[in-house]
Amino acid sequence: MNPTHSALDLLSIAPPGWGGVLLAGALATVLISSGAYLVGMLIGLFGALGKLSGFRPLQFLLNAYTTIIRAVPELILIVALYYAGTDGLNRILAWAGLGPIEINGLVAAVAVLGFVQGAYMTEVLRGAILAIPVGQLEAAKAFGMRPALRFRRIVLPGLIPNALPGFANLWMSVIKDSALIAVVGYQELALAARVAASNTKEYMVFFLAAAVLYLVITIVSNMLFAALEAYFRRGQRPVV
Amino acid sequence: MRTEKHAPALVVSDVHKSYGAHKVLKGISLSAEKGDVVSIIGSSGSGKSTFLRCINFLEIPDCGSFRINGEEVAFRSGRGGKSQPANWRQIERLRTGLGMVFQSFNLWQHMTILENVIEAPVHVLGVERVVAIEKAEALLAKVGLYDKKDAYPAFLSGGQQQRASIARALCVDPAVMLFDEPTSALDPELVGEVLKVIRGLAEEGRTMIMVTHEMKFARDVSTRVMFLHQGQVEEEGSPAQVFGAPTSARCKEFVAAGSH
Amino acid sequence: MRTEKHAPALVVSDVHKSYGAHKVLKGISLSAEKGDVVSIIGSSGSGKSTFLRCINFLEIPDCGSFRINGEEVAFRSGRGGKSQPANWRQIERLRTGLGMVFQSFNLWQHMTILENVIEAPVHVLGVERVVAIEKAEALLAKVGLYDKKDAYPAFLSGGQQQRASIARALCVDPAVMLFDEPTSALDPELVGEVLKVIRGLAEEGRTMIMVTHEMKFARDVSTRVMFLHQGQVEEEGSPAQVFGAPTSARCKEFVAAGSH
Amino acid sequence: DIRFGIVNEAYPPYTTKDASGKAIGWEIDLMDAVCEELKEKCTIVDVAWDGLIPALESKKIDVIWSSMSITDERKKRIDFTEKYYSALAGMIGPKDGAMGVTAKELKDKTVGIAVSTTQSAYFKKHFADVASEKSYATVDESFQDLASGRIDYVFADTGPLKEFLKTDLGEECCEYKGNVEPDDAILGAGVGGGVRKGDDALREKLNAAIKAVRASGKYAEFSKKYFDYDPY
Amino acid sequence: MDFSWIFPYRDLILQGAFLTCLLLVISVTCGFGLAIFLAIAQVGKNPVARWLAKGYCTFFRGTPLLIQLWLIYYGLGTYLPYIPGLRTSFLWPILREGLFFAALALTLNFAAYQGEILRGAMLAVPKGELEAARAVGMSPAMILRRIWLPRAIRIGLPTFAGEVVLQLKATPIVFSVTVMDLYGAAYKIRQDTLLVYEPLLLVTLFYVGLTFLITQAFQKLENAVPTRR
Ligand SMILES: Nc1ncnc2c1ncn2[C@@H]1O[C@H](COP(=O)(O)OP(=O)(O)OP(=O)(O)O)[C@@H](O)[C@H]1O
Ligand SMILES: Nc1ncnc2c1ncn2[C@@H]1O[C@H](COP(=O)(O)OP(=O)(O)OP(=O)(O)O)[C@@H](O)[C@H]1O
Ligand SMILES: [Mg+2]
Ligand SMILES: [Mg+2]
Repeated sequence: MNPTHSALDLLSIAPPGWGGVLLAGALATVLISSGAYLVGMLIGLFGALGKLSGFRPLQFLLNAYTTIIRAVPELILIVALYYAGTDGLNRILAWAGLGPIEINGLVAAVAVLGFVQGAYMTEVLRGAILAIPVGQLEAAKAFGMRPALRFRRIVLPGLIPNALPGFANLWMSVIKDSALIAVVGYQELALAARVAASNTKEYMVFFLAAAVLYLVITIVSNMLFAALEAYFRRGQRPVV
Repeated sequence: MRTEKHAPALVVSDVHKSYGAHKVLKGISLSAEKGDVVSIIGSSGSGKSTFLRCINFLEIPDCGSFRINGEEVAFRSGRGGKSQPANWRQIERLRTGLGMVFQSFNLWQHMTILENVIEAPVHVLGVERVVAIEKAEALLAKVGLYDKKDAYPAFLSGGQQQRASIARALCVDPAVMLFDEPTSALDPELVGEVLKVIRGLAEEGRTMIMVTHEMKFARDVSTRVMFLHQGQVEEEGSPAQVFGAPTSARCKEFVAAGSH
Repeated sequence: MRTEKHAPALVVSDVHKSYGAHKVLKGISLSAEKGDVVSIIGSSGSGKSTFLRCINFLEIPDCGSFRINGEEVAFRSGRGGKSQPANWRQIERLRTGLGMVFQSFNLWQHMTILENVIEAPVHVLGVERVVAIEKAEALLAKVGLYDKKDAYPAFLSGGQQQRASIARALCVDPAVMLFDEPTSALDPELVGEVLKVIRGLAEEGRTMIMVTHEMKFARDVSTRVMFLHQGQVEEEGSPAQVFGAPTSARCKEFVAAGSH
Repeated sequence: DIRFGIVNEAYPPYTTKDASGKAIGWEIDLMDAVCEELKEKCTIVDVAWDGLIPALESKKIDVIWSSMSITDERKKRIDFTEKYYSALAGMIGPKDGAMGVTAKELKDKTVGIAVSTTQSAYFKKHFADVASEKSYATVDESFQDLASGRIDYVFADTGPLKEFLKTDLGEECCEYKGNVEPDDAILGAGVGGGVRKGDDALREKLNAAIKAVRASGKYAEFSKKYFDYDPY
Repeated sequence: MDFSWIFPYRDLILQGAFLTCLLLVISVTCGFGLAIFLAIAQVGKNPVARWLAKGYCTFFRGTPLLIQLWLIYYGLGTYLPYIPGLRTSFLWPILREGLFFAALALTLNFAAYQGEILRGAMLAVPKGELEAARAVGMSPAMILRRIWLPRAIRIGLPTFAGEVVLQLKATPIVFSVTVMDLYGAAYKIRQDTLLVYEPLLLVTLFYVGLTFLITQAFQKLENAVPTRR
């Protein structure tokens, strides 16, 4: 190999530079993460409401969900759900006289990561709802607001400022968890960086480059989260 | 919607409520007709707020029967032998006919004053936004808060918050109003203003149940006064009767303290 | 620590404060001697709470001079031309001599009532825990809350919370007490009790500054009354003078409303 | 149509990807030759190591073609074809370090080895009493530790070792220390393709094709591009 | 299901479980301590401290733990030997091992996440309660210690539990710097035996058990102060 090649050559967009591979990986990371995040948010909302509903069987079920899902390593869930899950599904389909279906690895990854995110979101949202002063909810009840309306008009805007820091954290973690879907053969940013690094043995260059890409993704999303938080805290007096 | 004047707007009987082992309400009954103003007085901790909160089911009473605006509340027995409203939809519907002013105001912190006031009309009753705003602004002007309508609650003085919460309750035009110490943070002039507003509402045929510590206010505005003591009704009757010639010893003491 | 009776405990002069463009205080002065009970009255939004909060620097006044318990507060000019306390240590020290009862109680929600009351003595003044508990229990008994001492604030009635916050302020033995509507949530009997407590404190030589809407209370308990209107002192003098023969038209109106 | 499962982590020179995303390497060349022999269409399926066995069992792939050493332990789970290359075990070390690869010279040294490789088994048998082993998830990680001086040797297959020495980093820090004494009991088993248990038809077909490729000289031909020795 | 491997590999498994617990305890306790400073700096008035804390949290939350670990282990770790005297000091055996760097990276990372959550919780404490503390003459430090932090921690508790569990699941990353934690042990077993699910099942059971303990502990803490609902 040419000993004078610089980091810039290595990172150029067009082959033989690896920049294009890294960028494509970054895009895949963002797509998978957003999908999983949205799925998780939906699950989390219903999970938190269910946990606070006071309906015992539901609470028990949700407690089992949050405890187990949060405890089992994501990698195991993905392997189990993608391989064993589709295998089982196809067996059921065959038994019912239907042909097998091919589940897209990407869809499976998004579903599994979302399912996992949902467990964390449930807890973050539950904490955020509990932090809303109880009087705010009572006032809403007293005006005859139905639970759905109460939720939309009072609970949601009230919980968002409390939940945003936790949400931001989960976004960061889903971005990084998305690296796990390499198991189903999908190449995102982390794997792209690893492949480039072990091809060239320029480990530091590619790991730093990946770090920078990740950082760009998070800084942009951080700015978004900060703007949201400022907006939702508008009714509060500043501390100190 | 309103029928003849003497239809009972609210009939509540034998309400019991305890928190754990602590019995707060031990069988309280109340019936109020349209246009009645019932004042509930009593010492701190006697259960006044709890009773008021039971009327619109913010606290679920252990037992009792409720007839609100001519409609009986259905119960079913829930866990642990305690009774529960059978149908929360019904409760929600009934609540829109029950305006409430909280002791601690409970304004929604993420909305401006104006938004607080129009919230229920627009989203619960489905009033058009412009109409609601017009009405809300009129009400805010009435309680002297027009210039604060775009401020957030956290930036208001105590009395301003209380007035905002009164305006919020009035804006849904409820048949029955529940006031929990609506004048506690107000100066005498504003107390006078609120008194005027309440009288006006009574004349319109609205029913008012009001917890208050201002004996003068209770005497001036109410058609009936109820004295609560340790979760029971110790004395009940017209203001003249309760304040002028109370029969219970405890009530005598209390009323005496109020007018010294 | 206490010297002769007539040393000024608190001299505040020419306090200005605005929120953005809104001028809330426009030059208010107040001086109180040991044993004085100064009542501040005025309509809602006139700046009473703001003034009280400026005295212990929960709000930083735009300008003004402060002499608290014989010690001058040092200022330096901060950002944007507004003045700032030069030494926050000094402010903290002075605050231990200024007890405060808030309009909205502000009890610490993560502590029981007893813990709320002993918090400052134990952790700020360094009183021994058993001693503080003994004193706190006596105070709680005095305000009728002994049996609630192990409850958390969220489970108390409004009046109970207010009494707890009074006990909390009293437990640090401050030379000057700042009360923001200390009886707003209390029934007449308890108002009488609190009045007795305040009188007792005044006789001990403590100074009290009290915002109140209860004219009777102000007249009975205070040595001096100050009427605030739109951020200015409209009228000041003995209770007899302010309530009996007010000179300002605005004050006349206000006082008349209070005694109708 | 045969689907070859190939691990998506790079393991040059056997399998890797170039910057345009195309799979390249010695094993790919071998696969092409085998498929040509069989006149079958072959597709490459990217899988992570963790997904290999599940993918094989859920029939998402038909063969594992990813430098998997043949061991008795593994034979309990899947069937292997005949070996298609043997892991020639060698060591590299820092340029100024101790020289040899005998037990005497390894005394008190730390040797980096990827987990569950033939070299790991060899080490246990021959060097475990004198030197200490440090386990790595992949051989790549041990290269970095060698370069930063945390370990004294990396013990691995000769192919990847030489590949590493060709890079800037390898050239600067390290050199080839030699191959270990042969031990056919361990090193002889070699690397083969993995197929589902009982899939004898495919296994036989692949065996025949591998043999044919080797006999026809094609094997030697494409091996020359990667190695200065015969990997078989 | 085949569990015959458990006995032959028992030492590896036990040692791995111990390392997993050790790393979790070290990183959570040290990380939480650091997080308190980060949160305070972020809600405080000192702009330098605020920006430093913000930058720290952004970097450590914004990049994958794996990359941080590598940067610390290979970057920092490579330069340590050049510090005079360090190589011969008693610290060297510790500093040479991956365990030290793994614990360091996990701690720094956990602190960043926790610092962010604690910041949100601190902002959720009602202002009036802080004013009450100021009014009794508490110094800012005491307000923090007695009122602000305890109240914020209580508000944040449900989220904290989740973070600790996340941290537990982040520990497998240490295998990439040669620390044989439980996951690393399972990885080796899987490579050796080609069993896919069984070793993972063991890890899962261990993690689920630990998670159960963690959530129970946090539930106890949450219930210590009743809330009105
Ligand atoms: N943080 C704030 N930001 C902006 N405006 C404020 C803030 N706090 C108070 N105000 C305004 O300052 C004015 C005076 O408020 P203050 O609380 O001192 O009134 P008050 O005399 O205590 O009234 P009340 O008797 O109703 O308690 C009010 O108009 C209020 O809206
Ligand atoms: N959620 C609760 N849990 C337990 N006890 C409660 C709860 N709410 C109120 N209590 C207790 O019930 C009693 C009655 O409370 P309530 O609020 O009805 O009093 P009140 O008559 O309104 O008093 P005040 O005039 O002080 O507002 C009090 O002793 C109070 O401590
Ligand atoms: Mg009450
Ligand atoms: Mg006020």
